[in-house]
Amino acid sequence: MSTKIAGTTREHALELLRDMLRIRRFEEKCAELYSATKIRGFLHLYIGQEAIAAGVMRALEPRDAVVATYREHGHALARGIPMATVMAEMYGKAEGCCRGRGGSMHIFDAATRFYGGNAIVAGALPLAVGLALAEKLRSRNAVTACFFGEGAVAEGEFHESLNLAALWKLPVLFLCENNLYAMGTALARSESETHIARKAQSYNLPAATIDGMDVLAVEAAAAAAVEAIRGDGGPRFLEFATYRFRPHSMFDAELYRDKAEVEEWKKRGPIVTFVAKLKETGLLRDADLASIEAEVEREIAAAVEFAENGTWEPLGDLSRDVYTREMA
Amino acid sequence: MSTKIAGTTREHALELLRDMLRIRRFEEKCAELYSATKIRGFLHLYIGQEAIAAGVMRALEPRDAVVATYREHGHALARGIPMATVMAEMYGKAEGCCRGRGGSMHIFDAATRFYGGNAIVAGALPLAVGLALAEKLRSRNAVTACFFGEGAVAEGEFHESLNLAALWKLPVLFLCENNLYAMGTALARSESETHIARKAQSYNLPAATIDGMDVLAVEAAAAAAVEAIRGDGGPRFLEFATYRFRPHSMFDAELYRDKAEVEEWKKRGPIVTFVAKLKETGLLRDADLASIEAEVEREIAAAVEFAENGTWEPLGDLSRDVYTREMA
Amino acid sequence: MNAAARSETRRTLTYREAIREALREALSNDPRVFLMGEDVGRYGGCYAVSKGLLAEFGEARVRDTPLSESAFVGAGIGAALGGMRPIVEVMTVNFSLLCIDQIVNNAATIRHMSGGQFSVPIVIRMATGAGRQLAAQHSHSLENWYAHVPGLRVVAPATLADARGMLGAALADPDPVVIVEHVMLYNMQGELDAEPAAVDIDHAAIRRPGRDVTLVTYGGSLPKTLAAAETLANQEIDAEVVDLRTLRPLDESTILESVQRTRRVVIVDEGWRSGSLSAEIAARIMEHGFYDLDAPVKRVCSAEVPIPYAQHLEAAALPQPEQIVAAAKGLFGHG
Amino acid sequence: MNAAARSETRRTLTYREAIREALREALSNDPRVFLMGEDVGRYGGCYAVSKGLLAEFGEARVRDTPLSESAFVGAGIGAALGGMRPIVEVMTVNFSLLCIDQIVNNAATIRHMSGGQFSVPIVIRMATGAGRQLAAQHSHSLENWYAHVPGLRVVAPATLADARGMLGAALADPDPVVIVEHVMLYNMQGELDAEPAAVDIDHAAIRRPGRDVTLVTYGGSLPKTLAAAETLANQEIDAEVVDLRTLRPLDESTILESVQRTRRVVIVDEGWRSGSLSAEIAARIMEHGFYDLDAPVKRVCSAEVPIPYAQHLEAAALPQPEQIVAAAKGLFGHG
Ligand SMILES: Cc1ncc(C[n+]2csc(CCOP(=O)(O)OP(=O)(O)O)c2C)c(N)n1
Ligand SMILES: Cc1ncc(C[n+]2csc(CCOP(=O)(O)OP(=O)(O)O)c2C)c(N)n1
Ligand SMILES: [Mg+2]
Ligand SMILES: [Mg+2]
Repeated sequence: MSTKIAGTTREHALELLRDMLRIRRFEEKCAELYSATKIRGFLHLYIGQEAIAAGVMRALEPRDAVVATYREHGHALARGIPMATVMAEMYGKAEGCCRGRGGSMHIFDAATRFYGGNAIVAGALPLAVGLALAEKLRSRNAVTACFFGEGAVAEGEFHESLNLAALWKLPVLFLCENNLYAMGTALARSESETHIARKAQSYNLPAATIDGMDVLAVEAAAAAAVEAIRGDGGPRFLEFATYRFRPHSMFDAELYRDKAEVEEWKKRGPIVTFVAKLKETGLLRDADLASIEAEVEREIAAAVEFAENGTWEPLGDLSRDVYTREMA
Repeated sequence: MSTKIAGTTREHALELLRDMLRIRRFEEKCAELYSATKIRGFLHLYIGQEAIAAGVMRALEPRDAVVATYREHGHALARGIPMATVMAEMYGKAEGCCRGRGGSMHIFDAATRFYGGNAIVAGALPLAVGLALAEKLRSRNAVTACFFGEGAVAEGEFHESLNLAALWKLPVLFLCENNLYAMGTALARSESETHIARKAQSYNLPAATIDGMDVLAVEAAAAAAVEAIRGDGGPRFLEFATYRFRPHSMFDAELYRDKAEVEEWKKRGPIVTFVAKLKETGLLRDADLASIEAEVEREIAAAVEFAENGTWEPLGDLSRDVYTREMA
Repeated sequence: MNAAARSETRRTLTYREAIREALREALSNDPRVFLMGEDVGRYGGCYAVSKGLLAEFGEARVRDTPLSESAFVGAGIGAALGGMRPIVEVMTVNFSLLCIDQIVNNAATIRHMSGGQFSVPIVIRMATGAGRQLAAQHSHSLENWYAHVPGLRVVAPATLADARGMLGAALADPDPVVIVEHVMLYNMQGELDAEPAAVDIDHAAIRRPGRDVTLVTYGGSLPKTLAAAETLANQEIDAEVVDLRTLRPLDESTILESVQRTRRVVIVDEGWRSGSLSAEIAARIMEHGFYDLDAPVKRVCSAEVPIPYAQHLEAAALPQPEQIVAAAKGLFGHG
Repeated sequence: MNAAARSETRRTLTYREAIREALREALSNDPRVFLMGEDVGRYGGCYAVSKGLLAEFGEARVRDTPLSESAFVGAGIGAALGGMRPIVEVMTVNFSLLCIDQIVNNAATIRHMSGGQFSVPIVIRMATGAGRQLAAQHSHSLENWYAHVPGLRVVAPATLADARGMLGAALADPDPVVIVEHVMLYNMQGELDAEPAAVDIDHAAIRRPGRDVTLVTYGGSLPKTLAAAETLANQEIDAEVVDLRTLRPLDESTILESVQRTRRVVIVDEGWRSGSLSAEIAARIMEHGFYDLDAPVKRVCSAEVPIPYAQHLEAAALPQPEQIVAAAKGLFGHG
């Protein structure tokens, strides 16, 4: 029985597992809290895709920037934004990371260079290009990691952004989470070319497709891409094959896919397969798992408590932060 | 001495030559009239690119639809819109094909299914997709020919339109006139992948690059593409390598390219090379050329006279045709 | 069918269902009509409006599009030019910013630029408005922008009858019509005749006659305004409620006639105050009803902030009945 | 330098050159500043504003972009988030419809959505307006749309001093600023001090004091309005001309104080009348200056048509001094 999987230490493997479990359990709690109307608005769960955020974030450094979509709880947590302030944000509390202004779809955090949570499909790709342009102009050798779904690929902004990043050789790491559906629209119904990495290559951009259910593969691919970007300053593109286990949002009746398809994918889920692999190789014992689960549970309980105890921002502050300098 | 070039009759060859000369001389006159302030606004000359409009239009039938850009005099004339009403339009006269509302950039003609003259770069590509969708839904087996410059390739609408046409298998013939510059921006400064036909292929769309200076090559490629579209109903893409001999518009100081480059391309001009080839093969005698020139000159003179004699639409009609039904 | 027979067959349905019925009718009656947009088919529409229509009318006529607002709205314009009668659903006015160029520069101009040769008989539907805690990027009320553009007609159904009837009227119009459906209305329930009467899209409607003050509004603010009117009635102020219905062209006469009767006006508009449609209505009253006024027109609009997520902040940002009541009562201080 | 020394070094230049000077100054003084847009470099700018700057500052700081309005404006927003001070030129307001989503949904919202964590110090310049016979797709005056959006500041230089000074003020602002430059002003000539004074972007300016009527305008309509004021002066009507300068937030006080003095107002705005900025100004005067008015506010705006190409039709569609004169004189029928 080996104590490593392809160069991964036990410690590291358990960290990755914990990162994924934190996201999974956090979101399961969110779904509960949504039913309890503690969380409102749109809630898009990341469940099934945790390996991607967990793996990619491990490849980034604090100096790097992150841009994501409305399905970004996983990215926010994996990037290191405190769970308590994320939860408080989803409650709409003043103690939330965005003081309750953004909610589930708009998590921002200056400390970790997390530039949101964007709810316009493909709308953050140009931002990522611009962040990377700033890095280049400031010679900072930092990477901008830009997450988006495969639905964004059809948007004009995808095209314009990839071209600009490739043309100007900007340090953007494009990360397409191909979960096969954009709301109810299957990839084959939205793209004449369904091989997304190949599409990306048409911009003269190095691109590859990775198994997004395998956290180690994700991490390795992201690390290699980040290294390549730091080397030549130019963009890289990774497509992750993945699946969303839950409805698109809390309003989705899932008329567009078979239950069997979902079940099939669940068997390939990033946590269940990783746990199995770790157990098989002896890196994980039942006690480890229990202790991680317990730790995560405590963190979530504390986050919920923090959010519950949070305060409502006074109505008199409604117009705060529309502008930086206060208007006359 | 043969009387044919690759399957072309003398009669047909002279028609193509005449089509190109009509455009060339018409636009030379337009430039003059612009200096004389008879024509105002923006004026974008097609000089150098005549083979494309002339060749493609020969491959279309009356049932087909055409969509073009602000650089569309050549397309309008080659499609068969009477020169007199085009000229009157450029004068802004009530007798113009659009009653003076559109001017140089917005030539429309219902009789020939010419859907404009569009001045937003890439803005007409979605229209072409929609026209083709209508043909498909109405089972009309008509082609929509969509002309645009290579500058449009960077726009999001290019991407969205090609994908939609390919995904839905719509009878659009995309015609990219690659004259190497978008205003002052050289292709290599706007595209990470400068091979436009290859870009088009990334949408799973049959695409090829054609010498846009060779009217016979253009015609043949267009005819083949039209036939293919009529066969399977799906889109085709042709990129034409060409060059604009004149400034972008009448306001362009041409700081971005060498005079020598322009002169080099002029030697490869579609008219001068075609005349040489026809003379070489004996299809064209000096007298033929003189008679075509004379005929064209007469037509232009008549068009100018028509425009000069045209009337100004009464100011009372200003609000006409904002809506189809008159507002209360 | 006469009125009596009609009322016998009245049934209860939602605003959402009323629009669905209208879509079904349009698809049934005119082979040129088709529906296209993101998730209108398999998903059933982001607000479930078109649920079931794909099964009923098939893929050719209920078309799921890729996420490409500019292309599919532009394709709708092209299809309209090509002889079809497309109904294009842009999920929400928020995303319509990605295709506003097509609407403004193509749909609205082609008839004019072509000197009257081509019309563009497209209908573009979009959800609008806030109230569901969807935060700053998903809560816009930008229908006033469309209402600014010559060549467009813009309508805002605020009742079940209009939800049911305006689509047909829009399809009958030879020019582009934008229909804005407020997200807070979809679940509104009410009664309709089995075979509802046609509606026009030229006139505003007086939803509640009154003598003392005119409350002008439209769309999602109508229920709030009617609620305010009831509160005012309890306080001896008899409010007349004008529902604009058509935001472009504005039915100025109905507004001005009401002003002549009541001499006092509050405009209720969920748009951000500065540059909202309420400004245009105030300006029209200024121009043509100035001497009829006993007091300056007041406006109740959204606060000038990106709409925040938190429930209490969102509610504070949007017009509420209490503010309408207060504004109306404030008009009786002067006069 | 004192005023005397300044005036000694006055020189003649155009509005275009004034902006170029401002760009040069900004690029010289702050390494975080860069200019990007379509054809700003080799071509020299579609209205020749940035001519020469590429040679002076190099490719890294004067960046020609592909035709991708959404991407490069969005990239400007991202670069601003990343610590730069981008000046993004969108050739004209017409094309800005292709990136209005980025401006409205990102630039204007990020500070608020992030709870104040991030500001977006971007400056977006665009040409606006009609008058060059560029027809329906190239003649928009849609700055009122930007002026509707909380989170944005919108300024419209109408004089050489503002063309020279507003860019610096905009760059000093920590939030997104849209600068609209009217196409008919670029060739306007005038004098400026060698080292022009800083200008603010908070206040409207009275360009011509007068007692009888207030003419409120901005941007490209200022010269027409000043011309009308001269004509009125010959007819014994002393007009005060208010140049708004900043379209958002509006400097209400300057307008209202002028109204208090003159008691009569004409608003001149090249936007289509319905829903133009003129409507908001009329509404503000209604709300806060009603009792100061001797007559209803009048508006001189563009006709509600897509701007036609033909010269006489275009001229008829746009506000002209004669209409301003007639409107002002009409105010003295009542009162
Ligand atoms: C421009 C735009 N159009 C439509 C929507 C509505 N919408 C929200 S998420 C979504 C699907 C996006 O799918 P994908 O990019 O694959 O991401 P996923 O939800 O699968 O993570 C749609 C259509 C939107 N937010 N923005
Ligand atoms: C969306 C948009 N952006 C910018 C412009 C200004 N503009 C007009 S033509 C042009 C260049 C277009 O180049 P290309 O597509 O290659 O066509 P060509 O002029 O070479 O025929 C530009 C930038 C425009 N009309 N529309
Ligand atoms: Mg997806
Ligand atoms: Mg070109």
